[in-house]
Amino acid sequence: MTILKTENLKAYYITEIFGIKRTVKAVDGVSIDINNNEIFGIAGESGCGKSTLIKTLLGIVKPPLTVLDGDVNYSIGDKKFNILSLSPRELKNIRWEYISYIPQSSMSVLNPVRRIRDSFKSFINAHKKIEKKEFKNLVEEHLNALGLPIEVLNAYPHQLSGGMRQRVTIALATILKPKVIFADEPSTALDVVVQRGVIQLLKDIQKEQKNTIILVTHDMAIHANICDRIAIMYAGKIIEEAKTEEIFKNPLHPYTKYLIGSLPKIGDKSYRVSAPGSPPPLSNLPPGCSFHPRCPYVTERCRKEIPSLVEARDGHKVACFLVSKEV
Amino acid sequence: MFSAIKDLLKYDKRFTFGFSVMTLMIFLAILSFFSPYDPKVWNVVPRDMPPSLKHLLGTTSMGQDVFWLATYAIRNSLLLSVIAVIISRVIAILLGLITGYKGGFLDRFLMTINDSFVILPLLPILILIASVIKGALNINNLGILLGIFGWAWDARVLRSQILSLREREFTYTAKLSGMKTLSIIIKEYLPFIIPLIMATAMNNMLWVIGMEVTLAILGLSSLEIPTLGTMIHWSVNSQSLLLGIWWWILTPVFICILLFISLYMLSVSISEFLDPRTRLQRIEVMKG
Amino acid sequence: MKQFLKVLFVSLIVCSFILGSIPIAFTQVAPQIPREETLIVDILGGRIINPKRFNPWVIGVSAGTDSGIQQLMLEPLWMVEYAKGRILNVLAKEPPIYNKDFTQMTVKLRSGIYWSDGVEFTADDVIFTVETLKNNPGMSYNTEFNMYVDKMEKPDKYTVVFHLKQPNSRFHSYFLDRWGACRFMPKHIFEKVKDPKTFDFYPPISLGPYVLKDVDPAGYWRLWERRKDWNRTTTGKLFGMPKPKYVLYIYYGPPEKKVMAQVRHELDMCDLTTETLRAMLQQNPYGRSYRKEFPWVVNIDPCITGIVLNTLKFPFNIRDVRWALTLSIDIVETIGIAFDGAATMGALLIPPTPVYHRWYYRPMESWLKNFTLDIQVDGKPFKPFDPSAPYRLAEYCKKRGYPVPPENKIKEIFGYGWWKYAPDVAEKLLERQGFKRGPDGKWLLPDGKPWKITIMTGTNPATPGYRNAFAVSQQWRKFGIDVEVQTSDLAGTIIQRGDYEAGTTWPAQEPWGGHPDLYRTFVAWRSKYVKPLGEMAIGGPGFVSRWSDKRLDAIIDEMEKTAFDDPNLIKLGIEGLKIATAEMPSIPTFGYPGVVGWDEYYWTNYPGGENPYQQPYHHWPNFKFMLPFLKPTGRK
Amino acid sequence: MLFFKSYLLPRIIQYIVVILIGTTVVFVVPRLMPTDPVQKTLELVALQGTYIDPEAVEKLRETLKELYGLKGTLFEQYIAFWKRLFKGDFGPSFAQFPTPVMDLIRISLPWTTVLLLLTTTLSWVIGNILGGLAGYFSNQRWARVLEGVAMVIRPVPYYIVALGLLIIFAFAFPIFPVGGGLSVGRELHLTLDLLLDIVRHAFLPALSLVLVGSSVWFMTMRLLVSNIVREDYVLYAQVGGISDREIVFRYTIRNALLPQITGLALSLGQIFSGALITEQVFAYPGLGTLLYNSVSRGDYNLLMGITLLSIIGIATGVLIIDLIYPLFDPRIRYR
Amino acid sequence: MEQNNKLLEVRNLIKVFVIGSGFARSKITAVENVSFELELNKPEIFTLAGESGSGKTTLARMILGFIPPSSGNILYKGKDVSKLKGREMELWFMREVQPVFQNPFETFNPLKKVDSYLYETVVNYGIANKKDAFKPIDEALNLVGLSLQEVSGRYPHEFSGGQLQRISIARALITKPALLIADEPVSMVDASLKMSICNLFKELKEKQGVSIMYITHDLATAYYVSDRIAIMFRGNIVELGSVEKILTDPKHPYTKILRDSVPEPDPERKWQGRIELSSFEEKEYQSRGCKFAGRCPHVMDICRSKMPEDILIDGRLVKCYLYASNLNKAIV
Repeated sequence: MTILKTENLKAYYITEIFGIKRTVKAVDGVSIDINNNEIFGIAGESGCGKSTLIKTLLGIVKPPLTVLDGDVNYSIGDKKFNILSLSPRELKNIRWEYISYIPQSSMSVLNPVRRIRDSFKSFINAHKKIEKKEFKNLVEEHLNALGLPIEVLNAYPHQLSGGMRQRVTIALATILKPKVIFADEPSTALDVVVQRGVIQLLKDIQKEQKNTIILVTHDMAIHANICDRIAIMYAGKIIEEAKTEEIFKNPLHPYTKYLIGSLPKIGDKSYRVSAPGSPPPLSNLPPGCSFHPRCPYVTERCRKEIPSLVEARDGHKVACFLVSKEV
Repeated sequence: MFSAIKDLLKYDKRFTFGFSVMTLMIFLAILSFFSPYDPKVWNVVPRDMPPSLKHLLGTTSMGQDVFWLATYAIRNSLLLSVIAVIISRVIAILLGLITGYKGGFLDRFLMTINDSFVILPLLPILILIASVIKGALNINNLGILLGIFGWAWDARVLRSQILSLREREFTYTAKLSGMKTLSIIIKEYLPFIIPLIMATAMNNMLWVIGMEVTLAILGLSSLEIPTLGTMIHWSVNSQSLLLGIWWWILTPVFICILLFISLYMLSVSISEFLDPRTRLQRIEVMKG
Repeated sequence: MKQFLKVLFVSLIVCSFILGSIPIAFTQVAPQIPREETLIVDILGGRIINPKRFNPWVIGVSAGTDSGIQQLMLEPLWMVEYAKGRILNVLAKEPPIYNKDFTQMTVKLRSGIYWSDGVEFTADDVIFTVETLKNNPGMSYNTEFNMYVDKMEKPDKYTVVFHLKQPNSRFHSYFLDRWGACRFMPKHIFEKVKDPKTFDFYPPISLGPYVLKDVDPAGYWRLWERRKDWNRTTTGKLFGMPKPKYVLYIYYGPPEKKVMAQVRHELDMCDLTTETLRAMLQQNPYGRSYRKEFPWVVNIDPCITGIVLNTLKFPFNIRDVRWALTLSIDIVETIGIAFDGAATMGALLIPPTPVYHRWYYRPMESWLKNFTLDIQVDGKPFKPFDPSAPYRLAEYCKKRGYPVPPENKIKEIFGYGWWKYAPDVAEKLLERQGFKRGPDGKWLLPDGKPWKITIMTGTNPATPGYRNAFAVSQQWRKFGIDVEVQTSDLAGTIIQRGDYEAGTTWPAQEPWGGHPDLYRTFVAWRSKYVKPLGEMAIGGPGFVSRWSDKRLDAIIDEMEKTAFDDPNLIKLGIEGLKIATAEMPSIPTFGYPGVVGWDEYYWTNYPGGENPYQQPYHHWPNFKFMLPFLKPTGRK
Repeated sequence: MLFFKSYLLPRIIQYIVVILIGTTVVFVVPRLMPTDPVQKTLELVALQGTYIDPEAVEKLRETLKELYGLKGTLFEQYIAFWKRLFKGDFGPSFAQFPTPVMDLIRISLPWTTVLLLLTTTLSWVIGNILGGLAGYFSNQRWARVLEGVAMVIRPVPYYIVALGLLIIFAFAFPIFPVGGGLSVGRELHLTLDLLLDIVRHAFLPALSLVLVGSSVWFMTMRLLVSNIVREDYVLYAQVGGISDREIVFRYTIRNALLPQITGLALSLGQIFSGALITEQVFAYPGLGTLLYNSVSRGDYNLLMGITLLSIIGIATGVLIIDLIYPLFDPRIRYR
Repeated sequence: MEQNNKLLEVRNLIKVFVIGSGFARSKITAVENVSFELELNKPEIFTLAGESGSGKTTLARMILGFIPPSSGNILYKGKDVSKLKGREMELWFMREVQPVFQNPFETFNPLKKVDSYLYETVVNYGIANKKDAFKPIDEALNLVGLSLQEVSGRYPHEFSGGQLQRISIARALITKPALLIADEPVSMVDASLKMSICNLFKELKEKQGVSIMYITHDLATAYYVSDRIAIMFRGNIVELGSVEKILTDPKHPYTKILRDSVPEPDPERKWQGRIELSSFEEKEYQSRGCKFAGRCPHVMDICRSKMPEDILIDGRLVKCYLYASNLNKAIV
């Protein structure tokens, strides 16, 4: 069952600084369907527009970010809405209770001069009127469920280790048991052991609450470990989307092939190559397929036309002329 | 530099305002060189005349033309503040950079001196010195005096900024590129602290102008030299408020306000312009 | 958020309303002190730093003496009255009686004078006071009494005889009140005090007609109440009952505050500046000044203003230079710039008040007119005196639109004349001394260096010295001298050290004000008191010009041998003045134009120009003699 | 122990050194000036018109030097100064000889401290709250109006602000008294009436101080907040639907307050040098006039007394803030 | 002379930091008694692996001479690094040992053009004068697969992380160093470019003979590039030896956990089991015994009170009491 659906979503940053106009095509025609009760991974490198995509999906659209086209339709239970058309008040009610967000930089999203408890209080009180005792129960129960010590409530953010902070942020984002959770690089910049703990936590939450997690990270190994489905984003577009096993076993897009083929493995010292060159800046995309300057299989058509995302196999979509030609 | 000003003028209203007011002030200051009246001579025009075509801003009870007096006042006050600002900036920047970068005993020693300056009750000391050497308190000397006393806090601010810059990795890169301390400070750090220097300089300038006014109101600066402060002093002393000679008192007060607002606007807008964050954006944009 | 702001603003407004709307329009005095029976006067010296100290017998401690101590609380033996030109016997029944060689002075005291605590004032108090001062270094007159007083005796309760160590024909002047004198302490209080220097004398008892009622612990006012036994004080005996029941000495702050207070009828008598006076008269229909019409200023103040020259410093040691500087001043323009014409010019180094006009200016008028400088103009010796100057000043005032006093009053109000505005003669005098003008028309010293004069002056723009400095600097600048005015709080010290060229402190030591004796003025120029440059001058005006003249020394010696009441004193004075005028050690300009503002809402019959029955100031010690003449208006 | 040895001790030593240097500067500077209290006293006597016999002047000068303790070299005087200070004695005032400096300070201190403590804190609070609001809601019209008002008030010379208030509220509309700290003749019994009287007298001085003071704090706070609103935790709180009210007070103002606290400590320390112009304009009792008089009168002891108070005040303020800063900023501890 | 065949010797290195201010201050031992060495004339890639806060960056900075050690020695080619005096010696040392930092965007001043550092390096080390500087620069850039043309006149943010990191390496290579200290050089680099940097390191070692100290928490790349590895935990090296041995058969309990936590890019080999995380780092630092004792599944009493010694087992050093008895047995 689809819980979130977008069609040709376009969100650009349109800025004008000292008279020079600039358009950054951060999200450029993205269509996704995300199902209920799944972990959906979005993979991509820095600057591919994945953070902007999340912002748009969350309805955090403030100038200079502008949505030019497309809707973001949710159907959570019997609640159906386009998040881009909600008023600030409605947005406020939707967030945390229905849709929540785990940000990337846990250090900077918690107010450094307030105790964790106060942050919980603020976030809960903003959505629910509850008694002091109820609050205590709610938070302690939640922390227990997530395997976090209660003492963290009395700590200041800086007193926690990076991993603990990230877990607290996750707890904060999930305290009201939202149906849809966006997690933006939740484990980047964490040590491997901690990373494992954090990912484990996300998995647990999903298992228990049966909700949808949209996980954004550039780390394919994480995706492999947790996601049900993965979308690969490149230069503002989804270029490939499939079940996790499928994508790892059978990547179709040349970029995906590079991405997966270059992953080192312990116990395997064989030579690995990265894709040549660098991703293009979103403000200045090459014509045609954005990947064509780096693509070893580039054709004339790739330089001129933009391939669209089509289903190549059962549930495996890809945007590449190499593949779509076969279809 | 020139193109930066052009861009700021075109796209930043605050800058446009600040810049045009400042230009006007400087123009007026220059105009003073062409004044038909000697500001030290009294009784050159009829007394207490309200503004008219002949006397744009009226005349004083001493028989001076307010407009032309104001041009001198602007010139001297600006000159004074520039002198004081330059002196105090030199001290503050040197001290802030050295202590911040070098650290150790030198830092502790200089900061103790610095703190001693911070805690000195400035007004009594200025009053003391001013009342004694007032005869010699021409614009230059007053500027130097205020410059000598106006750096302590800003040196502290700069130091803390340098302290945080010192921790950034590019410091090591610069060091390992074989750069010497001085060139690291100048080439690497200065671009970051220039906005701060600008902001503190503007603030300092305002402080200097304000301090001069205070000293003048107390009758402690050289009252024969027309400055904003002495203009206020004379007008207050001649009861221009009670006698309804509003043009005399309002002129310097209004100039003070204008100067402040324009300096503030300039400071905000220039800091923003030079701020690394926005600066990067801009560089990006310029390149397309 | 807007709501929060609204609440904030509303509460602010409500707060100020509550505070502002407390009934009764605000007055400065509390209800139990009826305003209509209170005379409110300004404290000249500003805030009283040490409000609960009433011991004025320590040297140099002035703060507070002018907030009632000298005006209401203490009385002297004798008092100078300069409005009428006489000396009043106050606690003394009659003038001092000296023996022939001035080694003994007898004082007869009035009887029936009581301290406010009911103890009678007698010769014991006088002897006790002098003894105490003599025995305690640091108390006023300690040095003087040690120098002169050998012993005292008390032939009876009301007589004191001073035996002096050395002859002194003016010993009594220590007891002659002219803003300051040796006043007396109550023996029955002070004899119990261990250290009279540290004793605060609070609450004080008084010998004058008022006694302290209350004092501001912060030092902004002192409230005095009329003594019930006012008729047992000299003031009461001489002039009757002082009219105000209360006198409040209060300091409101800067001049504009005083004006506001006066307009609100919360200040009856006040020292103002010309500008504040203008503002006050404009806003207050009940306001008045010393003269009701132009020039409003007090013309009986016993001080002369002018320029002091450092006569030990080149080129001011040259008489021709001093005269050149004098002749390059246009006195009419100077007074015009300084006081817009409202001042009395004085050509001599004594104040141009009516009494000195009578004693000196009028007798010397013909000498002045015929006085010549040893320089020829058109083949004739040059006569520098300009008797037409006051008329020119009157012209100036007329042009400024002021009502000019009638012809017969011009001399009284604008003075007897001044020195000619003769830059051409000044030029000749300078050239004679080797001065030249440079290509730009500016004067060069004989050695070819530019001539630059710095005029030192104080910092209070309300003072004539300050205004004189700026006015004269303009005159000399016009003449082609590079002049700069330096204002400094330390002008006094700098001038005393001789570290100056010209200055605008008082040009000569003031005479008594109410007595023709000029000893006080001349003694400052006695050659043995002249200190070399760099060393502190003795102190006081006159000394700082460091000028002396053998001929004047002789006159001073003569004066010392002449009794205070000898009519010959005037003759000696005239002789001395002739020497001082010919040498011109300092340049006199005009008499001190005192500016007083009076509010006639509650009180009238102030001693104004139309009826100068008394000196007009509330800060002078004579103030107590004014109070019996004030009339309440009956307004509430 | 570690804390004591490695932090508190050096900090306290620095505190003492700083006070020592400051005091020495204030001790030396006036003595380098070409004036001295003896000369001032003589001038005063002479200028008042009291007649001093020329023969007596030299002796008098010596007597005064002796009495004022100004004999000996600068260094001897300096030593004597510290000796006296350790006994808690500032010596006698010269201008008010022989009243002890302490007595004079005691008269003015309460007025100054109460008024300035109140206005400094009040303007800090008002300025910071309004500045915080205006910084957070920088696009709203009222925020711009507030900013405009603050921007206009701030540069106006304080004297003019004070005088303007007086002219309006004490002269044109005589609601408040023109000056003083109390009505004349008011008896000092602790009643509501007396309290009201004091408040009414203090209202205009306080208003002027608060107006100017809060506009200064306003400007800095606005700037600080406008930077903080860009921080991630503020954006995250906004995304989390936390009310503006809570964000303003618990997130932006709370965090921007940290540098302001240091500023407050400094200004509270400065209380002890009084508010000279306020006192002058409003004839309000305080240390400022005392200080000013001591400067112009060359009253070294009084000058030392007040400035020492001020130096210690500021230094202590800074010290205390340094020590308790971790209470406001929990990060400090572990940084 | 023994020192002669050592490129770098680190002996009993300790670094203690005093942190905090006001009423709250404490000491933290960031590096605790660390020793290891690199051979001269035998280029290798030596990995220092561990979580953040394990002291690896502090160690790197001490070796680079940025911060002085509290005690212990660092000998580079037999010379004590902390005792190098004079600009001459400093320049010599900096020429020999160059770093590559973690965040390429922080490596360069964002307000300066990137190539300025390249020119500074060339000129300051006297490699060429300003006019001819482009040649060595271009050579160095060629080594990392770039050219001066691509780089000159551009600001840091105009490059991708991978490009910048390569420029950073190129800058370090200009002086032809013998030792490159690379602190997390790929952690901020995009996945698609990571391997190109790793390959570059391998190339540098093999073709240029540069020894590289590779500091990372990413065991997968460590395995890919390095020859030897040292696992650090809370200031201690808990295991040191060849990378194949340690990562395929870890001995220390911590290494085991670390190894297990590395996610495999293979959906069929997901993580098994659960792990425990530390909540408050501070406590682990303060512990007197083995810092891992609090989380170790095999913890013994002695672990909490006394730090274990290095034990040589199976061709590697392990700091763990689990193997102490083994050693004893072997001796006995």
